[in-house]
Amino acid sequence: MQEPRNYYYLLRLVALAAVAVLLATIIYPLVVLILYSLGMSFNGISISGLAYQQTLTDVKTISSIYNTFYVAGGVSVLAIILGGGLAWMLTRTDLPWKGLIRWLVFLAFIIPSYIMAVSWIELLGRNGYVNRWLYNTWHWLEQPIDIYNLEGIILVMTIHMFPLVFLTLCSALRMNDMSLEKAARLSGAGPLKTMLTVSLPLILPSILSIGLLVFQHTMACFGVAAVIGLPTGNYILTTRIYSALNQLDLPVATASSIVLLLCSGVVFLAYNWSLRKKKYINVSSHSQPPEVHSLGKWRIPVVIIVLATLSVTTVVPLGTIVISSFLKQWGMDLNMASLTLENYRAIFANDGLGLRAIRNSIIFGIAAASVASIIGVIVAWIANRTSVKGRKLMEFTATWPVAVPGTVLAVAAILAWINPPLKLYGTPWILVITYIAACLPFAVRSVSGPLQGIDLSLEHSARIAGASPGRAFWDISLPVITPNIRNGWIMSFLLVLREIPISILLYTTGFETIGVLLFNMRSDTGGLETVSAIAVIVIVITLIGNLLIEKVGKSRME
Amino acid sequence: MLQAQLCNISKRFGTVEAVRNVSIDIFPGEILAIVGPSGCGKTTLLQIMAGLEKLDTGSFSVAGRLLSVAETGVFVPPEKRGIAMVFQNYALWPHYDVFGNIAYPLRMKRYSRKEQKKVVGGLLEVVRLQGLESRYPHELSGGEQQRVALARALALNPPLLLLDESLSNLDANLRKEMQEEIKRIQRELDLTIIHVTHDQQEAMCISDRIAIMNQGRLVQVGAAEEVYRFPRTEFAASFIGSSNLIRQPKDNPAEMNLWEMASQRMVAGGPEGAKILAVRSEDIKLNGGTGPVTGQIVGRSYHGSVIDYQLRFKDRVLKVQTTADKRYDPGQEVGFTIERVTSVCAD
Amino acid sequence: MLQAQLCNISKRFGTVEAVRNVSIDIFPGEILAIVGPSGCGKTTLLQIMAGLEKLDTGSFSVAGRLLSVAETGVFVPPEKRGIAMVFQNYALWPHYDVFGNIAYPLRMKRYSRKEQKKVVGGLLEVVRLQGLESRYPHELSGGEQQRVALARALALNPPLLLLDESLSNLDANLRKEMQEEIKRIQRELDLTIIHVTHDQQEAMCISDRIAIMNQGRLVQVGAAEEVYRFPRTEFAASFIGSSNLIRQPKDNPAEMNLWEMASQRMVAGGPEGAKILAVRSEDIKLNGGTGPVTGQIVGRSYHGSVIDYQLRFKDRVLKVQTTADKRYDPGQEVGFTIERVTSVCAD
Amino acid sequence: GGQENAEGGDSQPEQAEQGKANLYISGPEPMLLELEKGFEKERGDVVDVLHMGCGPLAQKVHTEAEAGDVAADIIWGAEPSLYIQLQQEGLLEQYTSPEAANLKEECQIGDGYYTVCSSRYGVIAYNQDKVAKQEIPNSWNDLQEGYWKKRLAMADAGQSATALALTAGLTTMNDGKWDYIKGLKANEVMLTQQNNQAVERVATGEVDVAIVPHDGVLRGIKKDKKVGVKSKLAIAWPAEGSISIQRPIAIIADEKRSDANLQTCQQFIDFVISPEAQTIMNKYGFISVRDDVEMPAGVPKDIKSINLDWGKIAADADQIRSNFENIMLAK
Ligand SMILES: Nc1ncnc2c1ncn2[C@@H]1O[C@H](COP(=O)(O)OP(=O)(O)OP(=O)(O)O)[C@@H](O)[C@H]1O
Ligand SMILES: Nc1ncnc2c1ncn2[C@@H]1O[C@H](COP(=O)(O)OP(=O)(O)OP(=O)(O)O)[C@@H](O)[C@H]1O
Ligand SMILES: [Mg+2]
Ligand SMILES: [Mg+2]
Repeated sequence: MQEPRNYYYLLRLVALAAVAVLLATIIYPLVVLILYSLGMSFNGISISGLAYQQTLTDVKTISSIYNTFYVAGGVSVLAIILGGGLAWMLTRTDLPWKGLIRWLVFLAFIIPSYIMAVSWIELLGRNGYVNRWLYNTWHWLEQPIDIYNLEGIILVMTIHMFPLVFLTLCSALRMNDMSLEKAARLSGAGPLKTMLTVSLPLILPSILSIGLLVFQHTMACFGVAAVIGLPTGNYILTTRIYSALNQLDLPVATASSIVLLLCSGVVFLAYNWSLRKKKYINVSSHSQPPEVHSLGKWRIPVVIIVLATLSVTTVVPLGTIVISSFLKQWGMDLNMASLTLENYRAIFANDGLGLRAIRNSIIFGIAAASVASIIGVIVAWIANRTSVKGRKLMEFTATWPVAVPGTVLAVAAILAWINPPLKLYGTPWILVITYIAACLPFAVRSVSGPLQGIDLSLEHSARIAGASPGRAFWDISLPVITPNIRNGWIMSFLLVLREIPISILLYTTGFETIGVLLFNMRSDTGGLETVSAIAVIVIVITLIGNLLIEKVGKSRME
Repeated sequence: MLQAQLCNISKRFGTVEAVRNVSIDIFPGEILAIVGPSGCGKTTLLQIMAGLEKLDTGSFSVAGRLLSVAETGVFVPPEKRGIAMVFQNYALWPHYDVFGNIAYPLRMKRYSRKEQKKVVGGLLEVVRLQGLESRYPHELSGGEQQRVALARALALNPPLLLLDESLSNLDANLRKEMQEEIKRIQRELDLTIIHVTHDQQEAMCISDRIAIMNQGRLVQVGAAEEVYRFPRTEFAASFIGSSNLIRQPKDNPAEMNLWEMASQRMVAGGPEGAKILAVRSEDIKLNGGTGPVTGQIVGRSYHGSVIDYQLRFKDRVLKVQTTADKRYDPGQEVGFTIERVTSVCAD
Repeated sequence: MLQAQLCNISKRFGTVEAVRNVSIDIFPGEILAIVGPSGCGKTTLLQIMAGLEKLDTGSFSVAGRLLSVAETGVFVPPEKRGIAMVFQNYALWPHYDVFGNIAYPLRMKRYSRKEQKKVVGGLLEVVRLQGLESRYPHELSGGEQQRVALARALALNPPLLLLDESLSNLDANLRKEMQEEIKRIQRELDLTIIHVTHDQQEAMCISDRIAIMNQGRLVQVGAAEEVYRFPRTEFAASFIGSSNLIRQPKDNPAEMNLWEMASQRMVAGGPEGAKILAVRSEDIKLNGGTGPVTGQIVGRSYHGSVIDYQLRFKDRVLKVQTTADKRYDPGQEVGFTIERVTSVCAD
Repeated sequence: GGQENAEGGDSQPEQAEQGKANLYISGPEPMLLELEKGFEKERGDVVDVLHMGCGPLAQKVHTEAEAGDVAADIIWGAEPSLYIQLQQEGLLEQYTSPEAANLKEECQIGDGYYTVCSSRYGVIAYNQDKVAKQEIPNSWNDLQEGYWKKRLAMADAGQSATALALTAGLTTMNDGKWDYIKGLKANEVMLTQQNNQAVERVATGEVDVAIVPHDGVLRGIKKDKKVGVKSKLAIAWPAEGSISIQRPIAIIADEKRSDANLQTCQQFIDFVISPEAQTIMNKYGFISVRDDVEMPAGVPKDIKSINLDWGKIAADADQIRSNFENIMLAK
């Protein structure tokens, strides 16, 4: 009798290496965090749910959990509607100026959320243009429009997040097998009905996957909530976490973060449940490339609406940033006298600190985004192409960093890596590791959905043709999801470029990053104009990065 | 009144001329079979009719209503045409179960849930898939998928139904049953059906007329018997059935003899002065070793009810089909006669 | 030495028993056709052999090497089996062009670019797709896609080749050519081929043996003629060819008469004491209106070389096939005789 | 602190390496760079400075303490309450600088566990374009008037320790009653995460006045002056007095600390409260702890200061924050 043989040493090795990286960057800090939240400190071992008790018995926490779900849910739904709708229009209709629209959306994506919030306040705030106009022209009561509420957070976060959805769904829709949509048309469904019943449901894994990411990211993101929710006491769970952090109440902060994580875990379960039985195959042997519907007489009105929306969401904030970065003072009238290069000079003046920070961030960004993309693909592969037990749990675990505030992630990293023999704290490595952790959710989420849409028989036929599982994946599925990997990479890169809490808590001398620079400029009351200048630099770097990555993607396809 | 009219339709993909100048009139309530070699443009033609491809030239109308006109740009979108189609690759929606797939067209027409259940139940019976309502396409065999696709197309009782090799993955018995069901439904509801198939038996037995295409062109349209008995071109003769083509001989002795034998058996109605004669393989009779003309058996293949022989006569190999009870062995010399010349090619 | 051995193989999907306890020995260099109704487990069986599905019980070995064993968990992955397969849905890679698709197995074997070109060129010739190298699958017709899938599977000259209805979307002529090519390649390279098909003609003429499956079970394996002439079960008799089954009569007068007529024509070799007789439709002879037993023509369908009649005899309708030159009209009374009883079912 | 030095080149002599001190500092970047340069002018590269805000500084040190190994040798920034907490945890090394005697009286606190090295004043910042001269709030109580409804900002006491201190100051002024804060809430005070954001809000005109530490406002004004535009920002010095928030510096306790290292640390503290360093800080708007150094430009000489009981604030922090949040969250 023949003994069962083990095949694929190399594949196993790669998978093991990925799992090892995952263990180090993701799972170990999470375990530390959980233990810590349970009261297990390094000094003594005692398990208690005290922190949880404190967290959950606080009425403020409960209401903030409600707010969190409201905001994150609202943002996810709206971002999916907005991003999905726009993606559909760009891939399925003969809308003019698609290139321009795509660029505008991409730009909206790289505008830092903090700046985005500030420019929306400038528009809709108490002293905002709209309110002033309404008051001056129509003599409406003072400040008829109020942005400082949960809906305001939803508005700004939606505008900040929908490009993410858009980018992912664009590539997913482009993968869709056209003949399935044609079959719907023939069955009597019009273009819109077809979109709603076939095109979008077919890419449900991608929608839900990226929706989940948006949900978690919104939950954990504090920047916008701090600017728009906090002013009027609209607390979300993250507000409470930061409050606890600020109070140096780490147990409660970590326990609240775990609660936050569990909240998104519920959403993850719902995600898996909704995909449990059906198959959403949109790439198969018979796949036909997308074709566009004619919008007919709607073509011009629609493009005007789209461009108008995008100018509000992108052009205005972007213009504000770029112009402000050359202004002597935020909000000044624009004329030759008010222009200056001082803001940029200030960034580069600090003993070369500015340049160093930019260089470091680019290097860290490239490294972290690349490692995360690779690991992300492997994680998605394990979760969707193998039958390993607990693979779904692993997928979720790999995305936990996005579900907690950056500061908590940094705290977890400190706790995890400060004591010998695992002492990386104080070296740049901890920064890299934590960046990788922060990027992984983006990398995983952007490929995990699309991967589920590829007909397995395509890989099967490659296996028959003599390819190992890894090779089959590499040759067959990977090229299909390359655009998604690219999206994930850019998201990750961008994340590192403007990430603040991790940078500020974990950096060491000589390894300053743009985040450090940004934070110091801000707390230094350098004014929003300096912040804008940094944002412009980030935007320019990202655009260059995107161009490069597109080139790389193209040459890989060749 | 004409049910459907294809008028000078052409379509190219880049440099490939998939359909060239095809015109057919389709009568109401008829089943028209389209046959032709792989890649000759059958699917493209159906897609043009369904409104899934725009045409380059010509026009397509149903019941007098222009649906696609190349010149004026008239184009009625697929969902407004009232045409159903079974795709060659089925195009089942992976995210709907069998019920969902079949009920989809009904949902689009706002049938109530109860009505949907009833109609789908009936269709499942027609395609013999009772009990599989809640399976998803990936949980079905190829033939089952194909039948779901068929049921989906039948759901709306479309006045015009396009079938693209829709029975190709079914076994002979089931195929026959499906043919009968399609024919029954067609008769009951007076549907018009255009049926692309590679199965000539199928084409001949369920269709009222057969259209033969080649390289994007329409070669011949006519009733089954007409097409079989009087192919109008060499291509039609060789494509339908199994034929021995005999060319007007120049100096080839085999051709010369055959031509002579065949000409005596010309059916009336064939044009005179033809240069090529077609002799169906079943129209050559073998008579065990004797006879004025003999050939040598060089090949044999068993087909159940019939046997195909390859018979060498001088330097030609003829295809001969006999009933299964006549058995000759390879190498054997047998006499043969030409019983009938199917037709004379106009070419 | 056996080439391939399937041993008590079973496979279930949830509650569906797709394959039940199938055992077949496949000899080296043979072509085995598998036929059976839609959904009977043919594809599943091929996938088990290819290593794309694990089996629930039993084992599969090739040339003495165990490839899958349910009990011990031995499982050789697909790429290590040296088995090629053409998928029922083709499974072409949409992002590779025709060349890329066909050359992929060669790339896996590290053929040089030049060698790839040469081999692919040859294969394209075999499947008649010269000049389409740089098209993508969605730019091909259904039949062309199918041939690409076939070429890809042939690229490796696999010792064992599995074909899953791989000629179903080709027209009759092309199909015949492909059959001949496959047969030629098989002979030249001494391949073993397992060929799932719904085309009985195809099964009979290219295969050495035919395996009939039903509901996941193997019903009968044997040479074409054996299976046709001596079906071992009622199912086999009715599935292959077109048969009239005559049951041992109880009190039905039609059955009684037929049984009598048929029993006189028993072919030697059929088991005695059978309860069901099978009479092939081509084995009933019609003789224009006279004869001791007459029936009424109630249906006719034209098939080119043959005509199928439905003949009512008392309360039964018999399937009768005649050559195309014998023409009767519906309603006509014709005499008939049973020429031969194909076999007696063991059932 | 046994932190390995990431940048540690092999060329550095072992001795110098051991003597190198790790500083966690919050404050304006240019000021810190200037101070670092000043300190290292004669001594060479003996300190590694990590710049961060007050919040991150507290979080970083606290987290490190939780993990059992504070990597910093010196921390500088935030408020005394943090230091009191750290002192209670036994994390601070006692050191009384010879210079300490020269400090103002109110700054001689901390028992040598920490040394106050500058202070800031909680004041009212306003937007000159939007607040007419006669309306400038000259008293804390002015802000209670309905006139300022929706025109008022401050940092959230839950998010900023400085704001917590300000809150404590504002309540102490009112005999520990929370009516003042309730009054702010009634005026729909706009909360921000950090103090500088409150300044930003005033500068952009989103609100007209804000309760903030003065130094950020001064730096904003200075910057505008530097680029040559009229600043919108201005400070109103409340008549009751400005709330004094001291910024301490301290050495982290470490038994394994080398003498060289300790020496560097002590020297750094000496340096920070030396006239030289104090003058530098002065430029960035910080109030000196020495009498022999002048008030920064823009700060009235005769300023009245309200001093806080840091011990009490440290002890009551939870309560203060909770009260604050309860008031602000009430609908
Ligand atoms: N998108 C395309 N681009 C280029 N050529 C195409 C495209 N689609 C189809 N063709 C070509 O057009 C021709 C007609 O294709 P069509 O699918 O209509 O053939 P068919 O008659 O249905 O063949 P089959 O019987 O094999 O399905 C084929 O030669 C095919 O290669
Ligand atoms: N994943 C699955 N889940 C449930 N049932 C399945 C699944 N896959 C196949 N089946 C069922 O198993 C049976 C055998 O399927 P298989 O594909 O082997 O049939 P087949 O003989 O190839 O049929 P066809 O000729 O129609 O291709 C079918 O009844 C099918 O419905
Ligand atoms: Mg076709
Ligand atoms: Mg099958």
